[in-house]
Amino acid sequence: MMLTLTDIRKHFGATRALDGVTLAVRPGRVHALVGENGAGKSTLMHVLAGGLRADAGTMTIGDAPYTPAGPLEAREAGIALIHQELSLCDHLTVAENILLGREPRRGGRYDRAAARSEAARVLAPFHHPELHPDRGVGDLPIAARQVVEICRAVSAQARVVLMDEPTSSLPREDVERLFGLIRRLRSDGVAVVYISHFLEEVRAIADDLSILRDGRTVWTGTADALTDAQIISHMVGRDVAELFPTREHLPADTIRLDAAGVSVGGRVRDASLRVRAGEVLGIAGLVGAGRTELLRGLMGLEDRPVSGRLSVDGHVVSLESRTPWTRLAAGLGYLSEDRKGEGLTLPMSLADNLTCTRYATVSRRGVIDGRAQRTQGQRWLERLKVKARTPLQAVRTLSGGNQQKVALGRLLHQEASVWLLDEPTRGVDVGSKVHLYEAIAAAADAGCAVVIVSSYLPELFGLCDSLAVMSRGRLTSSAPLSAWTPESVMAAAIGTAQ
Amino acid sequence: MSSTFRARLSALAPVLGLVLVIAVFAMMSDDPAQYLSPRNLRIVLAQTVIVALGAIGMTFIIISGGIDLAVGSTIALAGVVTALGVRDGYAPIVAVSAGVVTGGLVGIVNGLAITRLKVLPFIGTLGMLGIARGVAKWLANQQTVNAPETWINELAVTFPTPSWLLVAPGVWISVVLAVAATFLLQQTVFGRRVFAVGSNEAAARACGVQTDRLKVWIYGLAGLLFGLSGVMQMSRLRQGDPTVAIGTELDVIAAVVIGGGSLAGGEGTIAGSLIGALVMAFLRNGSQQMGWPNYVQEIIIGVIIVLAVAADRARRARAT
Amino acid sequence: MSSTFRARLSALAPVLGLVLVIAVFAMMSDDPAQYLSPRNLRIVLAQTVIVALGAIGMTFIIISGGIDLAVGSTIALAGVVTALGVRDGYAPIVAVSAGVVTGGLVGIVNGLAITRLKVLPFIGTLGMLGIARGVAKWLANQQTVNAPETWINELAVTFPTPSWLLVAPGVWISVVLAVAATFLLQQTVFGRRVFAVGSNEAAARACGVQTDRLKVWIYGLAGLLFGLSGVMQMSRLRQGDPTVAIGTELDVIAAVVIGGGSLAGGEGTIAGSLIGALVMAFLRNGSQQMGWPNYVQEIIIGVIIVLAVAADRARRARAT
Amino acid sequence: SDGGKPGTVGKDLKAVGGLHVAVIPKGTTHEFWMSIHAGAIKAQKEYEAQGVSVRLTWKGPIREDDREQQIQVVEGFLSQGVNGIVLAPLDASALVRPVQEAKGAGIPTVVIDSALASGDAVSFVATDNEKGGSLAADRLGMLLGGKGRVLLLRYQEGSASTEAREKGFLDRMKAQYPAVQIVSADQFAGPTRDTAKRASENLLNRFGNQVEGIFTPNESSTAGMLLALQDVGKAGQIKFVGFDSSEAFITAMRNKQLDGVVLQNPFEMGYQGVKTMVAHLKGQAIQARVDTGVTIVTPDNLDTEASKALLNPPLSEYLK
Ligand SMILES: Nc1ncnc2c1ncn2[C@@H]1O[C@H](COP(=O)(O)OP(=O)(O)OP(=O)(O)O)[C@@H](O)[C@H]1O
Ligand SMILES: Nc1ncnc2c1ncn2[C@@H]1O[C@H](COP(=O)(O)OP(=O)(O)OP(=O)(O)O)[C@@H](O)[C@H]1O
Ligand SMILES: [Mg+2]
Ligand SMILES: [Mg+2]
Repeated sequence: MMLTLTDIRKHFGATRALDGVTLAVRPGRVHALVGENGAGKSTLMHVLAGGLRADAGTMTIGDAPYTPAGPLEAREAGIALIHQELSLCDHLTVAENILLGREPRRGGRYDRAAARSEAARVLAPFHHPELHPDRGVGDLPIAARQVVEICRAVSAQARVVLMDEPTSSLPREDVERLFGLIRRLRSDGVAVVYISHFLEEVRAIADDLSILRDGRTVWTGTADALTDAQIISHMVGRDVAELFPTREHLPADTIRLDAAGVSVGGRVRDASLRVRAGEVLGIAGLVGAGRTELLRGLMGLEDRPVSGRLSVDGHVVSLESRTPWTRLAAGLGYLSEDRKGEGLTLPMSLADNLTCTRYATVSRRGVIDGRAQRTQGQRWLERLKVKARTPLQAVRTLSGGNQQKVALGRLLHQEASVWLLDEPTRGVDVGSKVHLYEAIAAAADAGCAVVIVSSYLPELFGLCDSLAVMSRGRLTSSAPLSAWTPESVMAAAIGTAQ
Repeated sequence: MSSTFRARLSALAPVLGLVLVIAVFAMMSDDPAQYLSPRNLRIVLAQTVIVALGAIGMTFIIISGGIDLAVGSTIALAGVVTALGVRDGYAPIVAVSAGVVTGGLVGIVNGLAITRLKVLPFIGTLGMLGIARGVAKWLANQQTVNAPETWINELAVTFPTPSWLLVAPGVWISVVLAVAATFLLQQTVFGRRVFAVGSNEAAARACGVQTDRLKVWIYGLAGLLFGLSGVMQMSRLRQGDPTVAIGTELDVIAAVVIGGGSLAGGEGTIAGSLIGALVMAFLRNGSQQMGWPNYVQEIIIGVIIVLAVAADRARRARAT
Repeated sequence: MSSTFRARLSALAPVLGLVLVIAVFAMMSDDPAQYLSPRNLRIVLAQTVIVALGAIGMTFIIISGGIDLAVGSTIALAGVVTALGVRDGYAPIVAVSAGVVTGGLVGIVNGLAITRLKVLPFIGTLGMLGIARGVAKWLANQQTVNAPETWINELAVTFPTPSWLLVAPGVWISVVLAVAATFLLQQTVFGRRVFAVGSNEAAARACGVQTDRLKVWIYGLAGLLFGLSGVMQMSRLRQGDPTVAIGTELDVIAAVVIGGGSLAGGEGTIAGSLIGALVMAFLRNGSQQMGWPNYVQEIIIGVIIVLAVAADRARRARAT
Repeated sequence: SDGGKPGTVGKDLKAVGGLHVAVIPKGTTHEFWMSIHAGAIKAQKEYEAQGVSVRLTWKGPIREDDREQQIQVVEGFLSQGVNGIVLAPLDASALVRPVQEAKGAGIPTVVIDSALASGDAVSFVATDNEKGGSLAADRLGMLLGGKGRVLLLRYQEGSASTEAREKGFLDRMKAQYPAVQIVSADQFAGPTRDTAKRASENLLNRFGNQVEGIFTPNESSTAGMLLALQDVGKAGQIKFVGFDSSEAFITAMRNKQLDGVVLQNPFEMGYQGVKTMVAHLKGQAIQARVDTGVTIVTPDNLDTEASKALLNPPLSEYLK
């Protein structure tokens, strides 16, 4: 039975997440869904799985209209979702998580034995003996959690399985096992929707392909009908090259950031990096490689023990102490990959968020000069072309891309000499990316040292002077961009280069 | 392996705490035999019944990530209703049922306020704290309600009449309910979902658990236990007292937390909570036996609550 | 524009609530002139001082995402310390300072327990609830402490001696402190950080806010206000009573929440909290003037707390 | 051993190493209870001088209106195995069961201050409270010349002794001074000075201009009313008769702000309570009812020796 979506729309405040999506998912086929960050893929999956209700549009399964009032009804209709952001209950066991909401019962009791054997059954293809059904989920590594998440959807015996970036934190072997599983589902007549940013995965597994852009289906057909370049151009809507600013200045010789032998709680081992004034260093790697931990460790934000040496503009900063304020004082500026969690204070005003790392310019003896804060905030808003009415409005009311610009604007205000940017364009739309890239390039040209962690290779190739790759907690030494090709970066990231 | 061992050890921590409290008092006492006598044990057990029943109910609520500040008021209200029932000539069993059901209804209203009006449990039950107390005073006409002698009065008596019972019937009822609650929490789908909603409400909802309805059930079920606790309170006082049990919610919450429950949700055991209730009862009893003034008790119990939770946090931080 | 307007309206909501309460009582009263007389206003204001000062301090704590359950105990302790100071012959100003500083110290200990022992504010201050109360009783030797007549007794008097003061000096002190606290919260870097840590603690840390130290400051500052509140309590009673102000924390928290504060942190205003305190005082006063029994007050206040918060939630849900 | 029957303990007094008597007041913070404590110690010292070793333990509930707490205190002494209990019950019926259980365990109880609705106590040592109320009615009636409007602020629900005083007052007024009109007799002062002061302020605002006489039935309500009268500047203008003694009341009488207080003799009550208990334990015959006397002290007889002895019991001599 076919699942069809017609002209689905969904908006969050002023953001149009879905702006007319049309899709047909056939049983026994794998339908890949690709699109840029923020194209609306996850939103679409939530609409399908009953977590969100569409503003407009129709969905049908076979001939029957499908209008799930909640996740329960979606389940009953045979639709299961693997969430992009992992959603497990830390206090329950693997088996309990896999069977949550569909617990087997016997005589009113929770049938532990049945749950255990069902969990063992769906876990079997992954060959992870340590992933025992009775094990608590709380202390599992992220990859194992992803496997549990996958097994939960598989176990639901669904007719349609939605996979939202299921491989984002899986090691290669597990990706192969997942593919085996997907092929089996396909042969059983299950329809699979597969979302991924990795085109080679799409090539390997997909039968059909749809491309989303700005909340709309811009192309749909069989997966082998398009070349990679064609897919990308459909995704982005224009030539990627013109996204990036041309850099005028060359890096100077002064070293601004010098970190050596940095280890972060076993997740990052012995990483060293040096960044000169005016240099943009990119750090590539697979999700889960430990890049975030490296930056957070440098900033004193990690709860895990951190060791190593760090100096900023020649001043030594202790890495052991978990004191972000000493890093800020030393001139480090940080942009978190987790905008909501660790980046912005959403209920507070744009002006507050922009100036909070350096109140000195807008206050005297601890008293804030409201007018100075407004005018300075306004300046950054204009510089970054943030679409906002007033610096006094709450950040919460901005669209994601504009929020991200505010987060970057904070570094401009801080006049940080070293920028540590973690996924600076995550969730940023194509148009907004240009403004961010320009701001980053301008900062480097003005003498800042910039470190960019990104999972988006074209971004690194378009913006950086040099590149280092992180693989399973180890960082290669950085080399000029010209020494890298996308293939060699990929190889280093996977860990086959050595 | 070692993680299971550690988990067992961590479950044992409250027991060790209890043993420690008893041992310390026995050693300090000038008459340990008296302190450790069956008679004293009976007295402590009878005194614990009210907080223990409350702690069983509160364990469900706290595991589900909620809190209930209206426990004391619910106890008073249920006690008044029971006493009124007896006074007005209903059969004792009818009066007791009315008291228990009253508690359940208060709980359901709490659950509805939290899920429908979308107020935090702290606020919803803070409001109910005043409302239930007010209703209790209203029903009782602002006085204590004296009820004629019935078997209800024997429920929480220290020395039970058929002496082979050894301890008050209320203690046995608590034990039976504790076993039932443990079963419910550990062995049934309902129990697993209570943990799930406290552990990750969004995930539970995404998996098709009807979290709102579940919460109403949880508060309602806990309310029944608070109602029974109110019946016990009435039995102990032999009257319905609308001003009784002020602040009992804090004792009940402290019992759950000392027993390993986490106010962040997802954690807690019935056995732990009961031990938490016993720890506090033995602390109170022991301090009195030592002839210590009230203030020493209050200080010690305050310190123990904080240290017990801090030790728990530290133990877990080490474990990860 | 419309959103600013809506924001203003939302800030006005508590004021409207207050006006509504007063209007309803004035209409129901058989003698509105009496109810609306300046004398009654003075009485209500003098009665509000204790909760109002507490609410100013609690506003800081609640905006920062915390809570303090030890307010009542802190008030009692500070009152006892002040009374002891006066009784033992220290200058009144010394005694008052000692009371206020005691409150500050209790707050600092709360802050340290929360940040060092990493216990939730609910637990840390629940422990302090018992500890401070116990210490108060201990210092007071379990009795009320009678202090000789000094100007402290005039602080919270209903009709002040230089009659041009119009209302009790304590009321003026509260007003001055409210203005200062508003300034601190809205116009200073410290205030912005209080909001930041309550809105998103992780983000505040990443922006270089020393969140642990900040929290200790917040609890300490609030503690000073609770200490002053204790001085006012002592002034009203003319004695240090270690058993006074049991449960006042709930009144204080309710005042902040009625005034728009959110227990999830990041929201609240001093003016709103004061209005919340006044709403409750007028409700109590009005009910008593109407000759209504206590239970009606309790029920009404409970309902108002829940409805005020629910309305606030609904309004915000619509706004986004 | 079976200590319930007189004489049995007396024989093995030496073997036990002395008698252990627990004295359980309703609270510990009022001066009234301090006097009882002092009187109890006086009796102990007298026995000690006679070579009879008596160990006294003084312990009250944490809150003055917490019946459950007082029950727990009684039970604690049961398991501690004291020889006798001297109890001022917080409630006429709530304390029946513990006293009954004490009797069952061979521990006799002497009830002091307030009646217990049970025949299980060996003696009742108390003031004739109704008589005290009627003394107050006589004083007010005389001061008002047999006509006028009078306000009665009651203490609290369920307190037998104050209810008897209120009844004695109202009965006497009705019988002897029919022209006196009672404008309000349905409001309660509550457990503390603070609640009493608040209730008084609100009542005075409502009835302030109509009321010519006031009666309050215990220390905390009298203190609260006096503070309220002083604060609104009405002290001295309204005839005011209170109950119990306190330093503040003496001063107020000298300043003509208080027209009389009915005094019990708490010192005597504590003294007689312990004497009766020890006599019973020694096997001597005791009276089932001991009246400790009640008198009214007015500004006129303030300085007589008899009044002085009542107003300033030798507390410091017995309490450290
Ligand atoms: N709860 C929400 N409130 C407001 N805006 C939202 C919300 N959820 C998503 N959006 C916005 O909707 C748009 C689509 O988001 P969505 O998560 O569907 O993108 P996506 O295609 O899954 O991106 P990614 O590849 O990063 O996962 C984005 O602009 C996002 O900021
Ligand atoms: N084995 C693991 N055990 C526990 N947590 C893990 C594990 N692997 C990854 N994580 C968590 O998953 C998240 C993603 O990993 P990390 O941030 O190190 O990846 P990254 O290299 O920064 O990739 P990206 O920024 O693209 O997500 C981190 O918050 C990390 O704490
Ligand atoms: Mg997505
Ligand atoms: Mg990362």
